[in-house]
Amino acid sequence: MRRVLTLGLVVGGFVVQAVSYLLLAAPLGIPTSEAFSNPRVPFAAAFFVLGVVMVFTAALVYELLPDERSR
Amino acid sequence: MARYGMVIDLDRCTGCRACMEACKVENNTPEATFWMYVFRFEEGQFPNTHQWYLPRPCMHCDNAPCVKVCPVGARFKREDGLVATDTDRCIGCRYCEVACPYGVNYFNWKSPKKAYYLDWNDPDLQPVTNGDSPPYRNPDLDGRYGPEGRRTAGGGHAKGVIEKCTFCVHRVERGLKPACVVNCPLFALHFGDLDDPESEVSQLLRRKPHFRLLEEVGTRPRVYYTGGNPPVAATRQIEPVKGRV
Amino acid sequence: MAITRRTFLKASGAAGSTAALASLLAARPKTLTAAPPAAAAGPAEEWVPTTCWIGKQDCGMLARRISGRVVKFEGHPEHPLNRGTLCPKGVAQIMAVYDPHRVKTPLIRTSPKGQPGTWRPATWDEALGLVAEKIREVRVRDRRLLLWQKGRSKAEAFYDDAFVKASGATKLHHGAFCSDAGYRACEYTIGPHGVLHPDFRHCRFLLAWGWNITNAGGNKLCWITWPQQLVQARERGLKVVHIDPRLRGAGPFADEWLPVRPGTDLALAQAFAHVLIAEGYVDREYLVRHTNAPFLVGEDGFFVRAGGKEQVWDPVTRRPRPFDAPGPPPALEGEYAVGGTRARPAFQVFKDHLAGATPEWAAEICGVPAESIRRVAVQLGREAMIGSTVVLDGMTLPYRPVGAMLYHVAQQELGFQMVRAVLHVFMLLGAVEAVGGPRIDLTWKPHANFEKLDRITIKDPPYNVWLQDSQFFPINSNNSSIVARVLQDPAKYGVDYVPEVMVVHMANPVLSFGSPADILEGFKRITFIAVIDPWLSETADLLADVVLPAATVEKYEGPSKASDQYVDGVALRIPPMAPLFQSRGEIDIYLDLCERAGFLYGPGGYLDELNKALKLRDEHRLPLDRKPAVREIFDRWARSEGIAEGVAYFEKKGVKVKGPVKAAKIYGFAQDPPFDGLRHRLYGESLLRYREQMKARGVPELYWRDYTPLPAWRPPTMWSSPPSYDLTLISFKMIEFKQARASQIPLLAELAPEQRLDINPATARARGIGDGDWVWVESHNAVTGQTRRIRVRARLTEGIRPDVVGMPHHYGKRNHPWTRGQGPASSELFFTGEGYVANTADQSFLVRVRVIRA
Amino acid sequence: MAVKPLTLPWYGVGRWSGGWYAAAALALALVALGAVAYSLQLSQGEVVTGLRNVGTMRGATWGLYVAFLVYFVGVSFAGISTAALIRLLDLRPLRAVARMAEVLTVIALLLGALSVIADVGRPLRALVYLPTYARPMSPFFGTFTLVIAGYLYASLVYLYLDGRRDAALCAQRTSGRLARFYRLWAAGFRDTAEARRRHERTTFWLSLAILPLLVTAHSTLGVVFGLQGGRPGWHSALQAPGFVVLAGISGVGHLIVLAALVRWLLDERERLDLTVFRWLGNILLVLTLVYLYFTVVELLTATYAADEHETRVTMAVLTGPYAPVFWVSAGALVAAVALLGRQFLTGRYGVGLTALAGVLVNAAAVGKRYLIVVPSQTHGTLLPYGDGAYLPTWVELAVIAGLLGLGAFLFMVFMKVFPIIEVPEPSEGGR
Repeated sequence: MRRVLTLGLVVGGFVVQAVSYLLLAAPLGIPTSEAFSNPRVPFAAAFFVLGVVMVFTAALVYELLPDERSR
Repeated sequence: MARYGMVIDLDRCTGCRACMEACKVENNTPEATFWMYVFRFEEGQFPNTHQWYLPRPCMHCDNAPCVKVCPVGARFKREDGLVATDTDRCIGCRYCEVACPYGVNYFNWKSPKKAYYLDWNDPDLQPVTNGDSPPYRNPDLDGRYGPEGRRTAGGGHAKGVIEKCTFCVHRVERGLKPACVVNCPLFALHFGDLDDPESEVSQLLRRKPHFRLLEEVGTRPRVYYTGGNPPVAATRQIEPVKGRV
Repeated sequence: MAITRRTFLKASGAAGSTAALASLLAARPKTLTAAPPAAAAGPAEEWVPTTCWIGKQDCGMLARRISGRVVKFEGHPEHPLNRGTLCPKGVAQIMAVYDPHRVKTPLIRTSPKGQPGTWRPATWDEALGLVAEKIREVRVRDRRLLLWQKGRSKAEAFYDDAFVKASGATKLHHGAFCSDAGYRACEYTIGPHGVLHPDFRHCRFLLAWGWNITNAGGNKLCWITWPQQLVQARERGLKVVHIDPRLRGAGPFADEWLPVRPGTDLALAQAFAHVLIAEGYVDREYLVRHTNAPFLVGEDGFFVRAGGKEQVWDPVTRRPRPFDAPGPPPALEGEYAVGGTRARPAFQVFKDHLAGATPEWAAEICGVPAESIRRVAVQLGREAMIGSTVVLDGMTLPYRPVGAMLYHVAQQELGFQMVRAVLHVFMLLGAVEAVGGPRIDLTWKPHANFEKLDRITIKDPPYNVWLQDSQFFPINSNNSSIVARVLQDPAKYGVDYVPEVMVVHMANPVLSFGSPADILEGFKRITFIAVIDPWLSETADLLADVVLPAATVEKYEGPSKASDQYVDGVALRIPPMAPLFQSRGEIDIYLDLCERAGFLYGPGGYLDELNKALKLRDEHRLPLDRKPAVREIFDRWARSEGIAEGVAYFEKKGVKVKGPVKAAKIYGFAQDPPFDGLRHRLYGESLLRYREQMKARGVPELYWRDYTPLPAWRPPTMWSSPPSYDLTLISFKMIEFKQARASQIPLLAELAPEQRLDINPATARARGIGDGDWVWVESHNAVTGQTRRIRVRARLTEGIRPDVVGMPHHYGKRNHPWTRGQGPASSELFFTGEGYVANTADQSFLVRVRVIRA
Repeated sequence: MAVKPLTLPWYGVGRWSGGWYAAAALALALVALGAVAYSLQLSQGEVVTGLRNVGTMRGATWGLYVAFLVYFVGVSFAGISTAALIRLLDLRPLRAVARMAEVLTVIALLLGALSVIADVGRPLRALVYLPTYARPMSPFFGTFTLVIAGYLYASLVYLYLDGRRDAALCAQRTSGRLARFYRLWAAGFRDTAEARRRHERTTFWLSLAILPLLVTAHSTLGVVFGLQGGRPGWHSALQAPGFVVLAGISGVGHLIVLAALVRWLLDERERLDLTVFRWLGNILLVLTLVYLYFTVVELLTATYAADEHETRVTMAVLTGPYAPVFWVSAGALVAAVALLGRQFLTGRYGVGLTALAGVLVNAAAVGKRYLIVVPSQTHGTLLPYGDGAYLPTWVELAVIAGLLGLGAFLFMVFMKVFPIIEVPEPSEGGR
C-alpha cells in the first residue's frame, strides 16, 4: 500500500510535470498564436511546480506512512 | 491579413528628430524616454569625415528575443507583425530589455505624475487641463487593442512596467500610420503591409537596396533601411540626448 | 544638342514633380486596413486648422482637440510650406502652450532696472494705461523718443506697418541673426530684397555656402520647405558642394566639402571668378545687356559720362556712346582713350582686379586646396551650360542650373562685399535670376533700395539713433547692436537725443543679439520699456517696466504668405483654443494700446493705417470710428481678398492655396524687358563716391576702407588679435531650437541638453582636452583689446576645421526651470561695432578665441 | 515559559546568551534598514536605485539585486550537494555539517526568492502572474519552477526527514511548547532498526533524485544569461557549467565558514574535527581550480579572435571601469587556491586558513556575479550608444544588507531551537 502510493506519487508527479509543460504551457503552434504569449490554461506553471512537489512528497509518504504489518 | 513593417530611407533623413517629438507627444512618453530615437553618427577623420543619421524605432522582430524571454507573456507578437507590450501584464522584471540587442525598451522608473518634465498641477492650469498630466494626454492610449483586447498602447505609463515603440497600434487599428511616419518632414519613414507586393513599402524595397539592423543576431526585424549602410565599430555617436532621469 | 538637353529637361522636370507628389501622398494612409469602428471609440475629437507659432515660416497645422483641449499639433497636408509635416519645434510647442511658467497676468516692475526684476501682478487696465500714458506723452514732445522693436516677423501689416506708422515710432531692425549685409548687397547689386537661394526645381549644381541644411532655414523660407525641395532635387541628381568650416550643416548631403577658413569667403569667391574668366565661362550677352559691365570707367574709378549718361565703347565706330544708344554690342574688354583720359570697360577693370586672385592665392587665405577650388569652379562653369535655354510656360528663358544657398554667412565683417563677390561669380555665368540659377526673392520684385542705396547723400550730424545717412555707415541696416553702441555714447556718433520709451514685442535683444553686454548697457538708457511676450524674457526681466503677457498660438494672427516659390498660398493663424491664463493676442493688445494712447480712430490712426496695410478695398474697409473685434478685421480682409466665406473659410480650411506660380512672376529674365530694364551693378560706382565723401569728412579709414567699387580682399580685423587667440569661433543654429525661447520647451531641451563647444580632436588633444571636459572659451576684441570668457563642455568632432571652434546659439536663458544648467549664450563672446562690422552696420558672428581647460 | 537548559549533545539549543541577543539585534537592525530602503523604492519607484535603461540612458537595468539573486541561489548549492554526497558516497565524517548545510540551502533559496521580488517593478503582480502565466520559453521558467519552488521544497523535505530522529530525542528531553514542536517534527518516530533502514533508503533515493535537479537548477540560471545572443559577454555555452561550478564554490565556501563559526561558538572540536575541514577544503580546492580554468578559457576566447563588441566588454572588465572588481575577485580565488593547495600538499590543515579561503571565494563569487550581470549591459550594446555606467545606490546596498541580516537571523534562531549538528548515534558514543 505505502509503496504503491509512493510510486504513484513519483509517477504521477512526473506525469503532471509532462502534461502541464507540454500540453498547457509549451509554445506549440505558430509563434504569433495565443499559445505563444499565454499558457493554454492559466496556472500551468503552478501545475508544473505541483508535479515537482509531488515527486518529492513521495519521499515523505514512503518514510512517514506506517507499514500495514507494523499495525 | 496585413503584416506591417517600416522602411526608412536614409538618403532622406536629415536627423531632425521630429519623429522623436511626434512620438513623444502622440504617445505621451515620460522624460528621457524615446520609443523612437534618431542616432547622429560620425565616421572618418577631418577632412574626410562622414556624418549621417539613423532613426531607431522598435524593430518589431519576427524572431524577437524580448518575446521569447518574457516570463509572463506581457511581451508578445501579434498576427499583424507588431510586437506588443501588455502593460497590465508586465511584472517589470526587465528581462526583455537585457535580451533586446537594439536598446528600445524603456522602464517607467518613476510614477507618471513625477515624470512629465514640469509640474502640471499648477492651479491656474487646472481649469483648462482638469488635472490631466500631461495636458496633451492622448485618451486613445488607454484603449484595448488586438483580438485579445489587451492594453498595449502604453496608456498611463504606470510606474514599474516596461514599454517601447508600439508602432502606434492605436493609430494602426484606426487605419492611420504611426505618428513618426506621418510627421517626417522629409518623408523618409514609410509604413505599410510588407506582405502586399503593391504596398508602398514593398515597392520601395524592390526599388532600392536595403539592409536591416544587426541581422547577424537573427532577430529578423520588420524595419528595413534603404540608402546608406549599417553602423560599424568605428561609428561614433554625436549629439546624444539627455539620457538619465 | 540644345534641343535634346531641353527635351530631356522637361521630361526630368515632370518626372521630378510627380515623384515629389507621390512622396507627399506617401504621408497619407493608403495600405492600412482599418479596424472595425468598435476599436475607434473614445471622447469627442475635432481637428482645427491653425498656423505654427514657434518658428520663422508659419507652417500650416491641424490641432487635434479632445473635448475642447488641444492635445497635438500635426502638419497641415494642404499647406505648401510643410505639406502635412512639422519640425521638432512645431510638434513640441504643444508643451509651450500649457507651460505653467508663462507670464500669466500683466506685470509691473517693483525693483530697479538692470538686474533681474521683482514684479507685482496688475490688471490689463492698469498696465495698458501706464504704457499708453508714456507713449502719449513722448509723442507730443518728440516722436523720435519712441522706439519699437519686434522679433519674429508675424502679421507685419498689423505691427510693422500699421502700428509703426500710426504711432510714429522709430522701428528697430527685427532679427537677431538676420543677414543684413546680404540683403543690402543683393538690393544694391541685383535689386530684389533677399540674399541667395537656389531654384531647386531646376538646379543641378548647388553651392551650399554656409548653409546649415539639416538644422536651419535659409533665405526667405525656413527649414521644412528648403530641405523638402533639396531632397527632391537630389533625387533628380542635384550635386551639393558644402562651403563651410563645419560639416554638420550638410551632413550626408555634402557631395564635396570645402572647409573654408571663416571670414575668407570673399577671397574664395574671387578665385572662383578668376578661374571662370580664365576658362572662358563668361556669359557676355548677359553682361552686356543686363549689367553695367560695359560702362567705361575712367582712371579716377568713376564712370565716364556725357550729358549725365554713362558711356560704353562702340567697337565698330571705335567711339564711346551712351549705354542706352542703339548699336552693336559694346566692348567688355580693352583700354580706350576717351576725352583725354584712359578708360576701361567695367568688366576689364573687374578682370584686372581679379588678375592676382588665383586659386593658389585663395588657397593660402582660405585654407582650402587650390585644386579643389579650381575643380569646383570649373564644374560650376561647365554645369552652368552658358547659352542653353529652356521653355517654361511657353517662354524661352536662359537655363543655368547652378545655384547657391547663401544666407547667414553674410554675417561677417566683410559680409556686404563678400556677397557681392559671390553675386559676381553667378553674374559671370549669367545665372542670376535665370531658370535654375540663384534667386534672391521668391518672385521678381526689385526693392526701392536698388535706387536708394545708389543715391545716398551723406548728411552732417546730428543723426538719428541708427545713424541713417551718416558718415560712419552710409549703407545702414539699423541693427540694434549698433543702436546700442550709439545709445552708450550718442555724442561720439553725433546723435543729439536718447529715446525714452520703447515697446519690445516678442524680441529678446538682451540675449539674442551679438554682444548682449552692449545691448544691455545701451538699452538701460531708455527710461521706460514695455515688453510684450508670453514669457519673462531676459529683456523683460532686466529692462522692462511693464510686461504684457501675449498669447502663443491661441490667437488670430496673419495673414501669412504660404508660398514655397512654386505654389502660392495665404494662411491665417486661427486660435485652436482660448488664450491661456490672462494672456491676450497681440492685435487685441495693440488695438487697446492705440485707443488709450489716442491714435486708434480717425485719419492716420491705427485703423486707417490698417486699411492701407491690409489693402482693404471699399466696403470692406474698417470704419475709423469704432474699435473692431480681431475676428471682424480678418473677416473683412478675407472678403476684400475675394473670399466669399470671409474668415470662416480659414477657420474651416486654415490655408488658401492659390496654385502654381507662373514663371513670368518668378524669373527676372521672364520680365519684359528682362529685369524691368534695370542693369545689375557689377561695378559699384556709388560705393566709391561714398568713400570719397567719407574721406573728405575726415572719418577714420576703418569706416570707409571697404567702400570699394569692386569687392577687395583684406584680412578681417579680428586677425590682428594676439596670436595666443589662435582659434576662430563660429556660431550656428540647431534644428531643435529657434529663438532662445524654444530652449525652454522641455521636450526640445532634453534633445540638446546643454551648451557645447564643437572642437576638432587634434586641436583638443593639443590642449589636453577630452570629450565632455569643461573648457574656458575666451574671445578678444582686436580693436578695443577687451576680452570675454564663458565656460562650456568640449564636444569632439572630426567635422570641423582644426583652427575653428563652433558653438550653437539658443542657450543662455535664466528664467525657466528647464533652462537652468543649459549654459551661457554663445552671443556673449561676440563683439559688435567697428572692426566687426564694415559697410552695413549690422553684426558679425566671428571672433578670435582661445580655449583652455577649465 | 523557560526551557530547561540542555547539556551536550544538544549543541546549545535553548541556551539564549547575551551575545546571541546582541547578534540577533544587529541582524534585525539590518533587516529594518533593508525594509526602510525597500519601502522607499516601492513608493518612489526604482528611480531611487542606480539602475537605468540600457541604450539612450546608458545604464544597466539589472544590477546588484540580480547579482545577489544569482549569488544566493549559488550558495544554496552547498546543502543538498553535501547531503547528497554524504549519502551516496557514504562520507561519514561529513555528517556533522549535513544539517547546517541543509539549513543554509533553505535560507539561501529564500533570500534568492526575495531578491527577485526586490528587483521587479511590480512585486505583487509577479507573485500572482508568475504562477498564472509563466511561459516555458522564458529561461526564468526554470528559475521559478525548478530552483525557487522544486529545489526549495526538496531541501525542506530532506531537512525534515533528516531531522526526525533528533526531533524525537529532543521531544523526550523537553517540555512545553517546544516539545510539541519537536513531537510534530518527529511525527511518531520510533528509533527502531526498521525505521533507520527505511530512512536510509528514502534519503538515498532522495539524494539520487536531487542531484540532477541540482545541476539543472543551476544551469537554468546560467541559461538566463547564456542564451542572449544580443548581449556580448553573456552569449556563451560556458555560462551554464560555469554557474554550476561557481555555485559549488560559493556554497561549499559558505559551508566551511559556517562550520568554523559553529565549531568556535559551540567549542565543538570533536564532531567538527579537522577531517571535516580537510574534506570540504579539498572539495573547494578542486571546484576553484576548475573555475579558474573556465575563466582562463573564457578570457582566451573573448580576447583572441572575438568581434569588437565582445572585446569591448572584456576590456571594460580587464582594464576599464570594472577592472578593480575583476582583479580583486580573481586575486581572491588565486589566494584561496594557494591556501588550500598548500594545505593539500603539506597535509597540514588548519580550520582558520580553510575558513579564510571560504571567505575569499565568497567575496570572489559576489564580485564575479556582479561582473557577469553588469558589464554586458553598460558596454555590450551592439548599436553605438556609447559606454554606460552603473553604481548601486544606498537603497540597493541597504536592501541586500537587509537580506543578509535576515539570513543570519534565521540561522541563529534555528540553532537555538534545533541541534545544528546531527545528534550522534549511541554507537558513536555520544556519552
